[in-house]
Amino acid sequence: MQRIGVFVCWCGTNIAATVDIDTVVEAMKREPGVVHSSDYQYMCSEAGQSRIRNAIKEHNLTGIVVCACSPRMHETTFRKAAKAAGLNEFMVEIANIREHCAWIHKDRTEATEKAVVLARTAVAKLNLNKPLTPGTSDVVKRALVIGGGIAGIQSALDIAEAGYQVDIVEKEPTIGGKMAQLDKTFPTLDCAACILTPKMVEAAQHDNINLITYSEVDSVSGFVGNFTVKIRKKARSVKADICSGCGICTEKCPSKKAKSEFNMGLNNRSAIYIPFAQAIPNVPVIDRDQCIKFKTGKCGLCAKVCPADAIDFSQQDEIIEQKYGAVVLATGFKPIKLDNFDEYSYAASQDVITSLELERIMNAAGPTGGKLLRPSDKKHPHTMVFVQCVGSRDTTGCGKTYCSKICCMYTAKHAMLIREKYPDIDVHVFYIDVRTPGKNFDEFYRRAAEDYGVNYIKGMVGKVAPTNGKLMVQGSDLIADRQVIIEADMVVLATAIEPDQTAKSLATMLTASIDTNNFFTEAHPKLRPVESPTAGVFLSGVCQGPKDIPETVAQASAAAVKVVGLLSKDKLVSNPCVAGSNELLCNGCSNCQHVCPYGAIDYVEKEFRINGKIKIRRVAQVNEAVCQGCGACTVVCPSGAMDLKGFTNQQIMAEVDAICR
Amino acid sequence: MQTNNRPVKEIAQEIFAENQAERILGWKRGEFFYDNSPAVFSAADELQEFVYDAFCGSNLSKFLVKEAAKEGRIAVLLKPCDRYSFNQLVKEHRIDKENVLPIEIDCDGMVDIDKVRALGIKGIKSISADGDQLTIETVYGQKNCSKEDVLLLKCQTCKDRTGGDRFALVREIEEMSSVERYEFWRSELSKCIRCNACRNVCPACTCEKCVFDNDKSGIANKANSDSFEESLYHMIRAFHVAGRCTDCGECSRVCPQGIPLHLINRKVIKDLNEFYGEYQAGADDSSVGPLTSYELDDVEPDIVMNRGGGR
Amino acid sequence: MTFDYYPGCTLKTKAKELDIHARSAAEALGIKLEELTDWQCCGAVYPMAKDEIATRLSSVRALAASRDNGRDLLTLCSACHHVIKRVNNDMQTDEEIRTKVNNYMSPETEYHGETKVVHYLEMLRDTIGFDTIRQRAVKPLTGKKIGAYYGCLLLRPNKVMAFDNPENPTVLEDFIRALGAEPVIYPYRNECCGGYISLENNELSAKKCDQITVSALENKADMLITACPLCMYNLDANTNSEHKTKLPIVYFTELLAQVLDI
Amino acid sequence: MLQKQQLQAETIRRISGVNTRKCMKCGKCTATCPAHSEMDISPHRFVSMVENNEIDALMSSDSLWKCLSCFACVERCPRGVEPANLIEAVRVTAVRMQNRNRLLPENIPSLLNNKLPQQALVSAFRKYSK
Repeated sequence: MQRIGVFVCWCGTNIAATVDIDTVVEAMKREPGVVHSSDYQYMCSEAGQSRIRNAIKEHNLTGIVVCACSPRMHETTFRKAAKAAGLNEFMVEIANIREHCAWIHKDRTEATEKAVVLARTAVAKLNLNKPLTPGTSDVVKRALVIGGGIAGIQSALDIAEAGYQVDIVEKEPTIGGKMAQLDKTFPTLDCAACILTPKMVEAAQHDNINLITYSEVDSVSGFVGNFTVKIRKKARSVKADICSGCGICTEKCPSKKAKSEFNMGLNNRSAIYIPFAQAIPNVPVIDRDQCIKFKTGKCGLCAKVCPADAIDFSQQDEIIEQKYGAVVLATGFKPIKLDNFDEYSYAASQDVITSLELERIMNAAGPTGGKLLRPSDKKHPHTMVFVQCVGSRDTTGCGKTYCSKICCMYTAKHAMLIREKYPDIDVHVFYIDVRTPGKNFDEFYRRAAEDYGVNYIKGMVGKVAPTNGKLMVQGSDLIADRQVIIEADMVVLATAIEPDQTAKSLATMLTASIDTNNFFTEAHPKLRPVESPTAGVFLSGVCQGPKDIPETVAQASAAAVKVVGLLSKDKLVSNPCVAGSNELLCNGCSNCQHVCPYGAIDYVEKEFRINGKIKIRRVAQVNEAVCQGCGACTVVCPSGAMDLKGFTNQQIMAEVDAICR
Repeated sequence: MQTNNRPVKEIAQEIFAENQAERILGWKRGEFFYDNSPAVFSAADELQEFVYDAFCGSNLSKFLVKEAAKEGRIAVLLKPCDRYSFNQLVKEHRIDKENVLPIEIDCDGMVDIDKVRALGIKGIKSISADGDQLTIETVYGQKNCSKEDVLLLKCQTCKDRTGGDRFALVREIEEMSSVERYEFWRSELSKCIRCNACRNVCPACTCEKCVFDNDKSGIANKANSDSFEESLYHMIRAFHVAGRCTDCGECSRVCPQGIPLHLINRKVIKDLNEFYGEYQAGADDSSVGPLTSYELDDVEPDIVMNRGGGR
Repeated sequence: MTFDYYPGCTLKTKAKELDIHARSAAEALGIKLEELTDWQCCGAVYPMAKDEIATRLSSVRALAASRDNGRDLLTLCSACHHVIKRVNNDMQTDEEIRTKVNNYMSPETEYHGETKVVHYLEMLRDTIGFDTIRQRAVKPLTGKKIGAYYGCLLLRPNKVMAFDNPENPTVLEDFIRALGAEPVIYPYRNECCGGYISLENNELSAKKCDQITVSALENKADMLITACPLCMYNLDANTNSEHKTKLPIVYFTELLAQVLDI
Repeated sequence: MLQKQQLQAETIRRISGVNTRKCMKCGKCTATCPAHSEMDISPHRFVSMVENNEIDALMSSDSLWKCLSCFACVERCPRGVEPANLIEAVRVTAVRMQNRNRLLPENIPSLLNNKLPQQALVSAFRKYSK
């Protein structure tokens, strides 16, 4: 029989104002197993904890129930207190009478009644608790960063600087990501390449960083401290180790009709190509869909001209397997497709472009050498219209419900840069709201309007009609309460951004959760913003939600610190609440094995002596080091052979009974 | 009855004659001509008692769980519908496939003696089938009836013949209001005497020890607080066999109280089909069922509300 | 294949060309159009107010009759199509409207939006296929540059009409290609002609029509086609004679019949 | 009077099925409206005025009769507000009052010409009269 102590916390007035503490304390005294029941204003305070410690010793308690706030908040606190008094820490149960009761009920009688039920439930469970001892597991001292944009690079650099090995997996032929495509960065207007490329070089040259470009994660198994990841290195058709990056192949390649991905399709590239001059690694790849050799078997000019003999048409995809202690997701974003917004004539007119396309046009290394020219006729534009919120804040299903966050600032940047360089161009910006929270951000936007004469129009564009070589932009000016028509030469759409498509499959592989927009969810929006709810998986950059470069870098470093904190441990304490199979009940059906997300269940043939006869049966066995205690197996097991320590079927039934009593 | 135009009994005799198996799982006549029972035959002369006629409704697959674990190869006679249960049990590693010789036999529907009696035919001595017609010898002389009218419930919606719509009744129950539905099941399930026949016959119920018999489960032999608590037994059973039930219909066939238990399973099957695509448990012996596999496009939980499940 | 056919009021009078050629072309293409018996006017405009029940009834009658015939209901006039399809959607999705309408009509079998409403163009595209029309074209309009005028009712609101991309539609363009001509894509092809407003404010309608025809001419169209008698009327009445000679406006079915040489 | 307008506004919101609170005041309806040049109250203001129960002003506005029911605003509104439904609901509310029919049978002969399709007449009747 257990000797249970119940401790009811007031949480100041947080609980006491809504729940009648005395009633709970008195009711608990009548529960089976309870030998002590008391209350205190702040149970989590040192004074409160010492009351618990003293009571454990004084009453010789075998377990305690603390009626207080969410176990997320103070379960650890109370477990430590119990441990200090010589109790097994898993003999502690929390009844959450704050969030589940006081905070959501107004009626004191009802709240009190529910608090009693919750406390009684915890007691019922505790009566069946058994002391548990956590095991330990090793930590592989190596991190994997998925995505080689600024977020991934920053995380990797910080982890590497702390002395741990890091692999960056990047699906494109080069690292650099979206930031490499940008021209200038707000609010300081320094050139993106000038601040990014040194970091790219640093990552490439760092002893602890290993770049795995043109590669994708194929599968992930394992758990925190010990992930096993299979990475598919796509065939480059170029031997990276002997290529000198001279670029002769790309020059001589006769197939030059592929749209350049890096330049947003605004110009062409060869079939064998290096995405941009500062690409890292500076090794070309052959686009097999475009390559004449791959399409017809003839050509092979690149191989003939290569001085290093690095071209290898027979290269195959290669799968490499590596173990990691931690994984950082830095998969980034892409602009949405504009198929649902044909009223802006993006598909109908070359002169309607996205902001990312404008970045390439403005960039000195871009398709126009940095000259602002209309894509259709390469003429200098005189009037430009920017449309904000294209696809953002859209609840009709055509776009995204969220604010893409970066568009207000980059549009102000574009408008300002254009007015600075070409004062003859009239620039109009249609906006719904201008959102510029951030250090020096609003000042930046105001400078565009006040100093550079950018015409901000509060309203939206309803239609862009390409007419006689111009773009008739029909919009509203809500301040003047009128419809306006602007005859523009170019229209720039501030296109909403969405997570890269790889996020969804990675979420499945890593059992990291994503929200309805496919952004990775954080473990706690305020207090654990860079951790995924899955232990050992961390979030960096826009894959978690829209953010600009300073925020991305800050989050990348934060994620790195979390990784370093994890990798610095030699052993991880494992959760003792793991599943176990009662082999006498197991009938070998394999259901548990099918549903286990961690691959923690194996089946073995075992001899059993039943009624004096030896019988060989197929039974489930749980690898406790791999089990994460999710309980999926216990639910599908038809015979109840699978049980979860700390949350046994019996304990759950006892809880249900206590609630129904 | 014949299979491949050969009497099934001949096939059985051949098995022993050619030493294909040491034992045969089939049917023998029970106390009356209409209650043929599963039986294991271990020698050719035992086959005198062998029978295969319109009263061999029982599904032999489940008996293999015990029988196939014994020494010596066993041949089993499987009607088309029994094959599903056989496959499912092989899939769940409950039958050692290596030790079994499955023989598929033809079936053109099994007869429910109670339905014959319900036609007002009394004093039945024997029944013989001739195609679609039954010839019934009674103490009052010969009678005839159409076989279709007296088929076992499970044979009316046979998976291997063009049967009726097996979900028609399920749909009717779905259309009820929650109150009507509750009353319907309350009245049906109140008849339950907890004889456990449904469980014992069910090929999906082959646990080493059933949770209802396991003292440690916290639910075994629990006193009923009201007459309706018994129904939870059937609901829990339906959930335990969800995704694995082949809809063999044995539960309803054996229920001495005539509770339409198969409807609960069919409701689950219908929902699974709607949520995860058409799936027939036991169609093969290796695929992973809808409830134990995960696909990216699996239904989201809100589907229940969207379908008006809260009705 | 047989469809129930709902011609609508105007197709029997001022827009006979739209109707006659649609029937003959369908017949030539192996499609049977059974005109609904006792059809009534759809009401011409969709009653947006949710409490207007009576104005929905004539559409429901046509829809229910088609359901009883076990056929899809084919429409031709853009306005009829818009009204009938949206009322059908109401009957599928709006429980209050559905209940009230059924209570009012008390039909033998309640109508719950079972009928599929198909526009003639959808039938050409999905049932016959534009490739078949291309093969059957006896007198293709080679070299002709034709602008499609969609107007507003055929495609909007997309959630209900679910017919084509409302901002960048392709069905009429593909149709024009099937006739051997070259489609002219101009930005105002899905803008409103003014609709019924021409009755009291012809100026506005004239302005809208001018925008449309000028835009079509700028993009080098020799001809406009439409599926709506009211669009036809407005464009015809409001286009100045100079433009009109350069830009004749016809129903799409007229061209179809011409190309099939019926 | 305020109470009357409140009741009217509620009716208008109900029969139009429009939740005016969904409007984020972007003005895309006004930007897109083909009849805007004829309107004294822009579509976006319609939404805000119904939200604020300013019904009298709307009932006496000219805009009421200018909406072409072309559904451009419905199609393009990023929040699914459906301004056209709202305008129709206000118009219906006006027309349903005594002597508020805008089109009377006796006006018809003067409007007729030999090309005018029935569709136009029926539409106008439905739009302008009860």
